[in-house]
Amino acid sequence: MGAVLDVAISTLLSPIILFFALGMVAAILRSQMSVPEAIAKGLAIYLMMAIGLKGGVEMSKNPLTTDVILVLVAGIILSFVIPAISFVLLRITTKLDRIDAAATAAHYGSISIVTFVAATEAVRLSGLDSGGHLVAVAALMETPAIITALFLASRGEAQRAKPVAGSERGELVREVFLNASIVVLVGALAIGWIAGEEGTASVQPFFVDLFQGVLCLFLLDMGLSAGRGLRQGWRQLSIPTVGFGLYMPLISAGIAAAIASVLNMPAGDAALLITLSASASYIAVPAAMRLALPEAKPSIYLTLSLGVTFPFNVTIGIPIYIYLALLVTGQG
Amino acid sequence: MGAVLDVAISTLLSPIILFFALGMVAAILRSQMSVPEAIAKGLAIYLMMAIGLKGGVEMSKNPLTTDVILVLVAGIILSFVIPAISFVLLRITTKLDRIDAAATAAHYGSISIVTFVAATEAVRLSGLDSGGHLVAVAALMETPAIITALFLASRGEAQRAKPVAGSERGELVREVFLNASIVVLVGALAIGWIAGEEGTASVQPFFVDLFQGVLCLFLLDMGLSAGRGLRQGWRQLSIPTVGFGLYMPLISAGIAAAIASVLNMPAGDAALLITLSASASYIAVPAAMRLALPEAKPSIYLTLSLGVTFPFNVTIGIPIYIYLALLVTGQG
Amino acid sequence: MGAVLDVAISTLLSPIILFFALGMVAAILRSQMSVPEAIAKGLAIYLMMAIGLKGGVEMSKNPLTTDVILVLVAGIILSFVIPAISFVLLRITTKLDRIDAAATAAHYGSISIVTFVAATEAVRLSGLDSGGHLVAVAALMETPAIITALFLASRGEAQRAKPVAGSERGELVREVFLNASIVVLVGALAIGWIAGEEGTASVQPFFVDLFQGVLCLFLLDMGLSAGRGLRQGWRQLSIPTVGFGLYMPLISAGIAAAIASVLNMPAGDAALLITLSASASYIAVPAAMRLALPEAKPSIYLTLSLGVTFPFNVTIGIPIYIYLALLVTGQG
Amino acid sequence: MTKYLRIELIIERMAHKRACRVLEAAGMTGYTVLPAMAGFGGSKRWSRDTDLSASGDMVVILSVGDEAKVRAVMAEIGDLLGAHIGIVTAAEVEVLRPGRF
Amino acid sequence: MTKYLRIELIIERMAHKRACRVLEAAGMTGYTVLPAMAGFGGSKRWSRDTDLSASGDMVVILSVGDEAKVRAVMAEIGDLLGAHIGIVTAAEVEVLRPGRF
Amino acid sequence: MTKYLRIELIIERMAHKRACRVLEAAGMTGYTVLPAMAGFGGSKRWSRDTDLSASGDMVVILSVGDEAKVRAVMAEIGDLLGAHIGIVTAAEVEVLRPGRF
Ligand SMILES: Nc1ncnc2c1ncn2[C@@H]1O[C@H](COP(=O)(O)O)[C@@H](O)[C@H]1O
Ligand SMILES: Nc1ncnc2c1ncn2[C@@H]1O[C@H](COP(=O)(O)O)[C@@H](O)[C@H]1O
Ligand SMILES: Nc1ncnc2c1ncn2[C@@H]1O[C@H](COP(=O)(O)O)[C@@H](O)[C@H]1O
Ligand code: NA
Ligand code: NA
Ligand code: NA
Repeated sequence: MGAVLDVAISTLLSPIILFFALGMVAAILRSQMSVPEAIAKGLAIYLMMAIGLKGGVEMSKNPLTTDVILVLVAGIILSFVIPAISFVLLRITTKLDRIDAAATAAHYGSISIVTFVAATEAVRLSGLDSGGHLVAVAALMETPAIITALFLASRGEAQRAKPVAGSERGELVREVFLNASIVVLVGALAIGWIAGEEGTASVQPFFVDLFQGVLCLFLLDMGLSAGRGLRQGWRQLSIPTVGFGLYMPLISAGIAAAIASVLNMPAGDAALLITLSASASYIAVPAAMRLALPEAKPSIYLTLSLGVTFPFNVTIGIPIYIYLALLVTGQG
Repeated sequence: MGAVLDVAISTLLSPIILFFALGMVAAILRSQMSVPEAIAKGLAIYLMMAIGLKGGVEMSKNPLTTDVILVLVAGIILSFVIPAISFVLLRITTKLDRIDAAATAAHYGSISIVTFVAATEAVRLSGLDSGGHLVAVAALMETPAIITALFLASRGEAQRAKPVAGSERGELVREVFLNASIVVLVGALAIGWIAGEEGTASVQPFFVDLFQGVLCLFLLDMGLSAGRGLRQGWRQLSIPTVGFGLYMPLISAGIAAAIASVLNMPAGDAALLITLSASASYIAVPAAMRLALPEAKPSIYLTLSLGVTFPFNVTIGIPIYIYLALLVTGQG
Repeated sequence: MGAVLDVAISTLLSPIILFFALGMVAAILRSQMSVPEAIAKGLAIYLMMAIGLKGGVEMSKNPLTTDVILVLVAGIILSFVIPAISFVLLRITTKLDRIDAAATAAHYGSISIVTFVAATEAVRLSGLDSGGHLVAVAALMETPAIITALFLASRGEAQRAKPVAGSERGELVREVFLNASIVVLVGALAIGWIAGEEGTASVQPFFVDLFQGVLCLFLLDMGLSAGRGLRQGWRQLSIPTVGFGLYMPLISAGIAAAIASVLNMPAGDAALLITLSASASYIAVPAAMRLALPEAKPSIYLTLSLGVTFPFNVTIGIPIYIYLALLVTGQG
Repeated sequence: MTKYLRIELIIERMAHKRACRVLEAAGMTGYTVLPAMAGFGGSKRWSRDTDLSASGDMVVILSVGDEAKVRAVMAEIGDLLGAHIGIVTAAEVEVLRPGRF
Repeated sequence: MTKYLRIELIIERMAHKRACRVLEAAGMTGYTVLPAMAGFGGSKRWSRDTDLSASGDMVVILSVGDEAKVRAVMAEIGDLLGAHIGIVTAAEVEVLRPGRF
Repeated sequence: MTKYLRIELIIERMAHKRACRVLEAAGMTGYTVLPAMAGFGGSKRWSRDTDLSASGDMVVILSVGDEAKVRAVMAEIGDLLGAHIGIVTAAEVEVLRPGRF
């Protein structure tokens, strides 16, 4: 427990989190500063290449075991199931309609790759190890949630008379399964796996040594986005909705912890699976929702995921999830 | 003196200055090459994070002394006073009207962070040390000049009938006190201070090792900007105005040198305070002037600051300021 | 020969080529992912600064010999001559009209800097050395091809009644001789030469250590561009035209190999000269053609150069060119 | 004499390809898409910098064509605007080289 | 029948929020801001690449509304253009779904 | 009373400076250039992301002026469009502060 508190404090005082806080404060004080959109996108691509490569190199060191495959399957199931639970809770505790509730639920079933990265650091700081295949789990957990949400949105309602005008067969599927983060994560994972430690040695200075620093810059921008979203969108959020953004991660974390315990996962891997489950998407899913459920309100789902759940997770959440992982794996 | 000449030559032949020269030459030859705006802004944010962090880490090593606080106060006073002197000189020696003179004066009271960075390098090359708190001085000197200039612009004139249509209370204050460079500089300084040397070790490869190289790229772009500004704007500048862009830095340097001598500052710190005083803003102040004094002509103040004073400072100015610092601190 | 196969395989499995393949696959599967334009341009500038500097530093180590000057002259001649051969072949084997054939020929006489960089790596992997002056050759080979093409396009045809409306004297010359890649390559080469190994030591972490990693990111984007170009443009290309995109590099390579043999060049240098000759432009020349021959169709020349010849060169071509170089220099 | 109209759609970036397909289906010979950087509607402001997912961005689509085709687009595009946020305006314009539309 | 006008402001980026406030105050239901990349006026050219401070950038603001509101904007916006650089034009347009303005 | 026209050129980025020179030569007092991000014409789509050389990019040039000058531009610009890809439209607009054109 003491060690977990230490991790919590050193997490909170790490430059990464401090830059995130700086961004939030600047946004709330209505500073006009901004990171150009193109830079933010470029940094996001870099971060995904870097974690994909790292995961792939790790995986190339060990053969693919049943244990690993079970974790991949568990991730997919979690991403399918969490939105259903989220949807029920939202419909019971908030006044969101079916469409808004389904769209919001999709975000909580999917994942936040930056939260994952922050957790990877915290896990390392706690002296735990984690396997490269968790990156693959992250990629696999991105999309099943969207399928569940679309099913929930259409259930009970007379089937849509016809598709949105101008939509094209396969457009949503491409957006969802071939979005930038999946392409880059899975691609870089495969490349890391193929090229191995030796083959990637020449790109280590770029992808490994700079990683922490780039993350600072990226989180400064995330802080600005989260702060601005919150400042403009908080009026749209009722108290029960905000509450959902805070307790839902913990519920997802609990479920993932149970699975991790059943699968007998090592503590580090368990902590990451729990964090992935607890995290909510704010890049890939909002974009998919604009195509699939354009009637749902971004001011609700995006504000909640980026303005409430993301800050909660990177500050308070991650230490809790590590503690939980130590607990259920009997290493706490 | 010989050592100063050495510094002058090695400054002039450093890749940083050579890339600046390359940019100027390309612009004057009317090359179409350009660094995308988003990249230039991204690099600027990186540079400010890096110097903020470095300053903060330096400051975390020593307790905050009265000496340090006196330097901070001196910086603020310099930024308030220099525009007044600039204004008087501009009104006497040039034909600029009250508004243009006040807007131009604001630029010379404020600072150029790239000039500061270049001076930091030159100071290091000369074998001198400088304290991290000079970064804080830089941040503090950004804005007082604007206040003086607004006062000068309105003095004597019947008070403005009403504010510019559509302006909003606090808009200028936010633009001025929460602009990107202040937020990032002060924020990164605080983060470096809190996290200390150990806490920032993992981000050193990004923020320390790359710094010089990134600066080359940034100065290539600065050279292009300065060269294009000059090519398009030089017709707007009379000879007395150009003269002001060359002698005003020396006057400011003289005043700062006197203060440094009174405060008994170490030579390295003195050189940086002198450089800050001598440098003129070309990012933060022009933006503030478009809001506060939209009638003033950017083709005058921007061309002068970016096209005349900036190149003068980074080439000839800095060695002079270091020499001056050695002289007044009795270490020359 | 076995060693060449090894190089071929390790080239094909290097992260650089794998990321290029990832980009192509993503584009062909119609993923929506993209690298922001500003980032791609920023990376291109970085890469050119880095190779320019490296070449300049190399050149600063040795005096300028007649051998070096002969290679520079050979490069210029190759760039003048190859478009003429290309033009004749295109007119005989394809149905392209005079204008389209001339515009396409210009691309094959000019060079691709990314192909050059990939070849530099492969040459190094093969245990060969190459001189810094090849960077100068690359810069010199960019433009003569354009002059030949303009001559071919106008030949036989009644002279243009008048220039395109709104065109300005010198506009094309500036676009062609002062485009970004020439300014940055030549400029950085000169800076590397002036500053030397010692002077550029402080920028090595940025320009040397990161080079390979940045190249991965850039080639991911190149793969996306090539794949999209191909997917959209392949219908415009007849089979003889595609054939030209595959055999023309080999013809150019043969000619360059002969010259390398006559000049008695070292194998590494020969491999790079051959690669430069075999490569086709897809950045500088298309832009110049839009100004000089606006009637020519980009869907032909750009698809051919970026979608056919570039992928061919970076995968299969380079090992062939190295083998050829070993052969003609008698070191194979 | 044929009348030419310039139709302008202000529409969500995520939906712009759908709108483009409607334009193409109606036989417009071309269109051009411009990125917007900020906007206001109802009671919300948006700006490119606010939203990392860029899912709230808008674009402007310009298309010039003869009256019949533009009317066809206006009839068709309403459906899309049932689902997506958007504004459509049209106005008569003179065109150079009418033959090309 | 209500007439709808499309008003277009070409204005400095630094002043665009002021212009937006004027639009909102006049009751326009929305507007969209597009970034410009270059321009010419008087005797000066500007381009995004020229000016590191971006303080000379222009933007284009489009807003569609009923005649009364657009007239109100045109009456109000003159004040802002006293201080800031800008061009304002308006023209009648047909709109889809007039109810929303 | 003087009539004012708003002329809009959708033209290749590589050729836009040529178009701008034609505008200046015809005496237009100003213009503004907006970057486009994608488009369609004939049978090809283009998008900024597709083309590394950016040689296929389009821009939109807006210029407002009195009828005589705009007519002069329309007469001149045809030549340029013989060589380069482009669309030109013009329409009457009301302007604020007509004195400045
Ligand atoms: N009247 C209008 N004129 C121009 N753009 C508008 C207008 N109304 C809405 N928009 C644009 O459409 C977006 C969404 O508007 P709304 O559907 O009202 O939320 C806004 O952010 C603007 O970019
Ligand atoms: N007649 C015009 N049509 C379109 N844009 C204009 C016009 N006049 C000026 N502008 C724009 O407004 C900016 C400033 O113009 P000026 O106020 O004439 O210096 C120019 O750089 C253009 O972007
Ligand atoms: N009717 C049109 N309306 C608007 N933009 C067009 C139109 N036709 C062509 N364009 C633009 O001009 C580019 C080239 O068209 P084209 O000359 O038909 O190949 C297209 O990609 C569009 O950006
Ligand atoms: Na989740
Ligand atoms: Na100053
Ligand atoms: Na070639």
